[in-house]
Amino acid sequence: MVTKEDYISSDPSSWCPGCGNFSILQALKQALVELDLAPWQVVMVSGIGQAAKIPHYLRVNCFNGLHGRALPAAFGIKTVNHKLKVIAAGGDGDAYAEGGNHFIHAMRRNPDLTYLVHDNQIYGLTKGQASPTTDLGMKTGTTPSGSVDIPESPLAVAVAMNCSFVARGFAGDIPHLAGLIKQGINHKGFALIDILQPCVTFNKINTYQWYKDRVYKLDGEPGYDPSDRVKAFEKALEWGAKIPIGVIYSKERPVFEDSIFKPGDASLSRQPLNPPDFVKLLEQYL
Amino acid sequence: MVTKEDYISSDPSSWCPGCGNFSILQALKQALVELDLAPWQVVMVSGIGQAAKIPHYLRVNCFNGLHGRALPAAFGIKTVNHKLKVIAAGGDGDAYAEGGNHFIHAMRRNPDLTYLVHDNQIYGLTKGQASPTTDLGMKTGTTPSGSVDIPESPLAVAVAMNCSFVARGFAGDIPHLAGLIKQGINHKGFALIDILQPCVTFNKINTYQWYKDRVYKLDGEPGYDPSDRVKAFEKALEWGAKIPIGVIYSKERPVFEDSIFKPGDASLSRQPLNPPDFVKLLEQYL
Amino acid sequence: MFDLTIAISGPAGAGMQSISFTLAKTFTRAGYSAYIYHDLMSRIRGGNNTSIVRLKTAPVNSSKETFDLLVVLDKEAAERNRTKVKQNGFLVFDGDKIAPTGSGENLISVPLEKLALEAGKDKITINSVATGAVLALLGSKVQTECFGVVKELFASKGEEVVNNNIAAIKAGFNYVLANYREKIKLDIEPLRVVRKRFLLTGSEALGLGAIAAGVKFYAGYPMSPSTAIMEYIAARAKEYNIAFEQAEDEIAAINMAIGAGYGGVRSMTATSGGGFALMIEGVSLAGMTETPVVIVIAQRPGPATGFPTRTEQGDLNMALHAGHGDFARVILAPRNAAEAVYIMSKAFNYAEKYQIPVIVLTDQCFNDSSYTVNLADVKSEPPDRGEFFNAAGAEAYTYKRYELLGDGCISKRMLPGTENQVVYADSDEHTMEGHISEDGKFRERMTRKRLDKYIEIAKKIDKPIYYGEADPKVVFTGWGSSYGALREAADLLNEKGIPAAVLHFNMIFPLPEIQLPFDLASLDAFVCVENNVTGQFADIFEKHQRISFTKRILRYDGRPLTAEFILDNL
Amino acid sequence: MFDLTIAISGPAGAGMQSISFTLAKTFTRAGYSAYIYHDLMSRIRGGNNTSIVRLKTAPVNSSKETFDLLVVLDKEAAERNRTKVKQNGFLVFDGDKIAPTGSGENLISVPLEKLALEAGKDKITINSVATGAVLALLGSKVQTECFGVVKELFASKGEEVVNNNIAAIKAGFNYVLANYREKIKLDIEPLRVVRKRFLLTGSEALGLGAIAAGVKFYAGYPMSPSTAIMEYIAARAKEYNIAFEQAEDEIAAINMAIGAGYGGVRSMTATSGGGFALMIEGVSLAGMTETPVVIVIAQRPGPATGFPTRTEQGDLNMALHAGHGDFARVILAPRNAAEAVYIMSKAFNYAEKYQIPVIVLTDQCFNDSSYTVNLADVKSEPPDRGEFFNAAGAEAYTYKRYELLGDGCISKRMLPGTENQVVYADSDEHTMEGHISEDGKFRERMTRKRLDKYIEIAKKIDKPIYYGEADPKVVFTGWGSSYGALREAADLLNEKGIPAAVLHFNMIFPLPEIQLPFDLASLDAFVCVENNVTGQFADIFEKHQRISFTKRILRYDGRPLTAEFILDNL
Ligand SMILES: Cc1ncc(C[n+]2csc(CCOP(=O)(O)OP(=O)(O)O)c2C)c(N)n1
Ligand SMILES: Cc1ncc(C[n+]2csc(CCOP(=O)(O)OP(=O)(O)O)c2C)c(N)n1
Ligand code: SF4
Ligand code: SF4
Ligand SMILES: [Mg+2]
Ligand SMILES: [Mg+2]
Repeated sequence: MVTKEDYISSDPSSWCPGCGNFSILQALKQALVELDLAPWQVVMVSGIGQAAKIPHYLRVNCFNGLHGRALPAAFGIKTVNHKLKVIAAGGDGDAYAEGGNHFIHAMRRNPDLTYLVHDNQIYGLTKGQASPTTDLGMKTGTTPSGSVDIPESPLAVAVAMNCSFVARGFAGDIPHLAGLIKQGINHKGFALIDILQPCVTFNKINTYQWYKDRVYKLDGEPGYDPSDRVKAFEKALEWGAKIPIGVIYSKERPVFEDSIFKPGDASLSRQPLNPPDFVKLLEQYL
Repeated sequence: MVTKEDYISSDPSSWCPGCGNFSILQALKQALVELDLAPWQVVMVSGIGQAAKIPHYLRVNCFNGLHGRALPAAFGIKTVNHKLKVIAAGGDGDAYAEGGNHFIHAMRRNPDLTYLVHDNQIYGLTKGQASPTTDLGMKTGTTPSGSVDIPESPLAVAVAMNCSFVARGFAGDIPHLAGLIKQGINHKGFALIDILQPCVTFNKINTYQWYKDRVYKLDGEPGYDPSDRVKAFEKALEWGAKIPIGVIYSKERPVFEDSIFKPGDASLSRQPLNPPDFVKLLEQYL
Repeated sequence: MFDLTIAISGPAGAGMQSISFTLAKTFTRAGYSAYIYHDLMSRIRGGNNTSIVRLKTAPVNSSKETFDLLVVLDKEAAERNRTKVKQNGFLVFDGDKIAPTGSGENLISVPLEKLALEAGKDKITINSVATGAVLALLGSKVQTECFGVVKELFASKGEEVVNNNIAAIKAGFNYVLANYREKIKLDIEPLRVVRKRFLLTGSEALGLGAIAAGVKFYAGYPMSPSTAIMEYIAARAKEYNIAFEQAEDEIAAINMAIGAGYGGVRSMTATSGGGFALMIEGVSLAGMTETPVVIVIAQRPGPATGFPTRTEQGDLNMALHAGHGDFARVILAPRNAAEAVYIMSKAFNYAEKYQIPVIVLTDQCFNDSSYTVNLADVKSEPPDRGEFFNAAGAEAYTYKRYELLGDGCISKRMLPGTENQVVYADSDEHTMEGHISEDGKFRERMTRKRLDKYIEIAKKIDKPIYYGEADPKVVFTGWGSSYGALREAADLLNEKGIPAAVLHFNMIFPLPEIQLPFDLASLDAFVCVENNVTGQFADIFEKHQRISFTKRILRYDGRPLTAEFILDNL
Repeated sequence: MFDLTIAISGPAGAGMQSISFTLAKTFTRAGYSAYIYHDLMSRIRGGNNTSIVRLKTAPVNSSKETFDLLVVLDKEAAERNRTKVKQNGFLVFDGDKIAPTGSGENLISVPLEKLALEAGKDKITINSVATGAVLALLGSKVQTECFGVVKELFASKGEEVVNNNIAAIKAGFNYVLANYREKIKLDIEPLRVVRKRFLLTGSEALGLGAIAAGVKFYAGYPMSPSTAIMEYIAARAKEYNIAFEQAEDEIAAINMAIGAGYGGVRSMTATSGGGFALMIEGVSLAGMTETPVVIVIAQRPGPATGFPTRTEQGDLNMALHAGHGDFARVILAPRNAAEAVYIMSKAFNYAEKYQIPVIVLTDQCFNDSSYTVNLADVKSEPPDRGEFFNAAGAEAYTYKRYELLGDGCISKRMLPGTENQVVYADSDEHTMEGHISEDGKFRERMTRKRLDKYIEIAKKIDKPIYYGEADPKVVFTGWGSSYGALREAADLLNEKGIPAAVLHFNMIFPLPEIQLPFDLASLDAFVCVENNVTGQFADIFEKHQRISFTKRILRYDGRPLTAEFILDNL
């Protein structure tokens, strides 16, 4: 049995005290332990940002790449190691600004990845600039008169891209978040979990309290059917007095790896190299 | 009065005979003439691809930039010349693959631009590879066993991004398309017009006939309300036996330029340089 | 011994490529060497493209400025190219359609369309009529080979199409015999072929080389002139168990490839200069994380979009300095298709052994051109994947990705998913474990670790080819695809009695330590010849070798280097 | 004459920046020169950061390795830095919290927190207590200036906060006087200040210079250490009528800026090496379309993410070779904040006059550092926007964007929206009108047109600074932000009786043609000093000047060059 101790990392965290990232880390560890996954069976891939430091703070395989580029790296890693659990993570800037194009196209491919977006609606590591999810009117270092670009609803975009699993979590509710992460990992396909994550240093608007006052769980919503794409879209747009958390949309479809591998195939990384002789390949040009 | 002759370019076209781009060019010229815009009042900005050659084939101001980067360039041009009509154009690869991130974020800013996407569901200039809108299963140079990545619905994404004007045109119906382009240009804000454009050389599936058999005009649809975002989303997803053309979604909101200029302000490009003296700027550091 | 240049010119889509391919393949099978260069416009239909076929008894790897025989498929083709026909060359055209004027060449009017309709039963067989006419004018006895080629070419289209095309070839052939017999001066017999011989393009050779080297992951974004590599691999991905994906952009492509490299397979991408520009941050990621990856840059003339379908060697400086910070990389540039197979095997070995990004620098004139390849000339280096951590004997969770093992040592790799071990790769400056570090002393060591790989690489490195006279007066230096042109230029000088030689590189960086194989002081001209405007390699070589060229011959009109161009500019 | 180094060290967020700023500003107002270097970790809270303030009678532009006075705000700060305190220096700490051990320095225990709570009524005034303690230990009579600084600093927080902080300063000051009077050896009086003097960071100076040069469009993406430039401009965009936008990524930023340049305004972006890597295709677009744009690269140590908050001069090679193909660019590197204003005015002039991308190369040690600036040292070049097409007299629709006007001439610009004229800009190779071209001869001319701008630029170009002895034995060469350190190193050598000088560049490319202002043959050491691992500038200068340095002193641990480091490594 895997325990939380197995996931202890030697690297001390560099987050601010009180940061929502700690709760996400805790929820993630809890999910991995409950799924009985050993550290070596998991790969975490991240970009750059405060959120993107997370793989260092638990013991897992880690590829901490470039700002905005977690998903393509994760895709490459997963494709050649389709038996490993691959989890990508990063901030809202990482995911939706610098990484916006990869976000869109990863959903088209539907690789079996879980993507945790620590959405603090701000650029933390660079000390407080607007992100694609920053609320209208918010003043930041780069929006001194208030942000004028309307915020992106990553969930609505995900539903529009027919992302096979779309959920929202809240760092203020660890058990619920751990449950979502488990569902995301178990989901066969690309699972987006956008996580409301208070940044105690740079976002003085969307605080723990602000979120607490608004979030409600979809799980309890009678008759909500997360496989209805149009309904899911409507739900994804809800952002104001009430903000839903839970699974917004879920619909399995073939994953990218299915187009390459048959059940039982070894990972590409585990197959012996033995390439074909060039003489054989040249035959067609005789 | 501006006439079609005013828009004749000295540059001969290099498109294939029968290409849908010719019809788009014609519709565009018709729209500009009907709007009584002189060539010098219009700037066309494009990326790279067959579609992106279009600015050369009519007489207008032109910035033919990099593959995928029409929108940022257009944003820069429009912002400093907010009195000019700025039209961006390009192919589906240009717009939704290489340019995918700019597409998303341009909609957040809502600059007063018109974006014509010549959507032939294929990469034309590079001789036939899958694009983000290529239908599932289509065989191309890079999908020899058929495309497995689900196609993007640019219209659904645009509605998800709350793009202020979202329409679909068809190169096979020039008057209708010209009308849409006029509406797009007149619309104050970012107007996406995704145009079904047969590529007679590389797309042997989505042909003129294929589209003709499927398209129907939304304009005639009783009770269709293009300001209802959820309904628009549902409509945007329609792709099969029936494909809607016309205005899918339209809702005005402040444009980016409004955050900078007051009515009557001269364009930044027309304002005299006279910068502040550095001594004045230094004062605060005394 | 013969050396013929045949050009076929017409609007894009009119079949110049198919005629040139048929001719080159026919003569390759008949025992000769062929080389086709395609002079292309960036469009799909119309305009003017020209395919230039060289046929030679000896190996040939470069194009020519003037033609022994020119086939024109429309008026524009005639107007643009007729002055390139040699004094006693032929101009083949459809006299029913166009009437080229002027003198100086032998006008060969062939009713291409009429014969196509009559004999080939379809206008589209014009190409075959033209092929037949060319074969006849060359006085060649290689029709059997030609029919074989056509049979294979059209096999998928059914027997009727095959027969129609053969009939069309015969019609073209016979028409020339009937009307222009007196003009036929040549008499080309098939040679006895001993070794296996192939005709393939540079792109095909790169793709083939990659598969033969064991590539298991390819992600890329289409861009001329690299796209054919991608399509070669896509077409064979299922058969050879390769994961292939078209990325949304070049940034995704390189990061996917690096991910797969970390994941444990041989992985690559290919692009051209503009796409590579977008990969540069990724190159530095590979440098920092020490992840193997192979990147082919098929160069075309820049800046920006430039000349998308033309050729240049203008991206060397960018490749060499791609990425912020200093770290080791290897740059290789194959001289021709045969060598490309070897170069790809080296590329993957360098990438994995030294855990670095490796760049293979080619160009349009290499990628799109077809080469006759002798099996005897094809080599490859056996795979060397570098050292791996031995997890079997190790304590749980003790692996250190960036362990400092002493000067010149490369840290051992380990695949993610190794039982009871984890691997941290980090784009930040890092500790031996791979965690983010802020330590200055440690950074110095890690920086040297990443850079000093050059020292190890330089210890065992391919030397340049030296070809020609031992006591030359003129030495041409160059790199990559220019080899054929430089050799030919040296041959021509030698024929004229001017002792000449070629010093030619395929290992571009790091450069090998060499002693010049000639006496610099006794040269009349020490010339660097490049397909770019500044002489990018010349700068690098001059610095490395601490010498100066006396002259640079630089071509930058988007057209390939040829012996004629070189000698005209000497 | 005095030269003091005061370091304040503690966890991120604990106020080192505010203490150092208050001290530097106080002494600037009192007539001295200050320089602050921030040694930062890439985190928002915790860890260990150190702000190093230098105070000098003469101008100072560089940091030091050892401290006259160290204030530590936690235990880690003491442990990491106590060995850097000079033999007879002071270590200020809160004796109620920590007990630093060891000898060699004068331990000054001040109950920072207690005094803050008592006098400042808030723990947060610890910073002011520490400031007061430092002022006392320096024997300084500059409290009036200090109180003025504190008043302004806290003005927005209300009178109470101001008063609390002043009380806290007094408390710290008095505590030291009461307990350590005998240790105070210094006696610093305010000087009579003649000229206006300012304290500002490199980033602020760049932003200020850009606005003073008339920038009208800024698009950028945050990246340390460039972000402060962006925020400077954002904060003033409304007032100075500048269009400002945070882009979704660096590719958007550069293409927006180029669009605005084509649109007719002075336009810029700023980033660091990794972000610039993503802009490289855009740089070649500016080169090809001949669109003016200014790009600031605030360098940090690479490759990849590297050391985000530390310093290096490692991106010169990338900047110089950014972009596929060859085309002209200008690279400038300001030596200090005062010069940054001039450099920005030059940058926009070069960009517009020659219609090229201009790169301003700075680094973290320049951008984040504060400099005392004398008004007398600030200059700027008046705007030169290059030549514009005169549409008034012209026939309708006859403008040619890329008209070839003869050797060395730049085509005239025209704004889009000019009545009855249109302007075509094209990233493909193009005709004079700006339409896509396939012509080889034309390409040659356009290529030369884009490249030969170098010739024009080189005709009128800033020379390097030569500082020091006329007959030196040692010459230090360097570029950009290293000027202060190099000067100081030369001064120290001269003091020791070794004649030394500095040859220092801010015009990095193209390099000026110079005659060395010293006799190379009589030097003992001709040293290139750089903040990178290979000596990137050294390579470029050696090639340009056809000489060799005898030595390279290279620092690549992420820390800035200092006189001590240079002399230790000589
Ligand atoms: C190419 C590139 N551009 C910019 C940066 C600078 N940068 C680092 S993190 C970051 C954004 C941080 O915001 P987010 O992704 O939301 O993460 P957070 O810190 O809020 O968790 C930026 C812009 C970078 N490292 N690389
Ligand atoms: C950075 C970069 N990558 C790739 C290319 C090559 N390229 C040119 S056009 C094109 C795609 C063409 O497809 P689309 O945008 O749909 O336009 P179409 O030709 O179909 O009209 C590509 C990949 C390029 N020019 N630049
Ligand atoms: S800056 Fe914000 S997101 Fe980053 S660690 Fe601190 S609280 Fe968390
Ligand atoms: S390739 Fe297709 S899109 Fe391009 S011009 Fe030809 S028909 Fe049109
Ligand atoms: Mg964030
Ligand atoms: Mg297309």
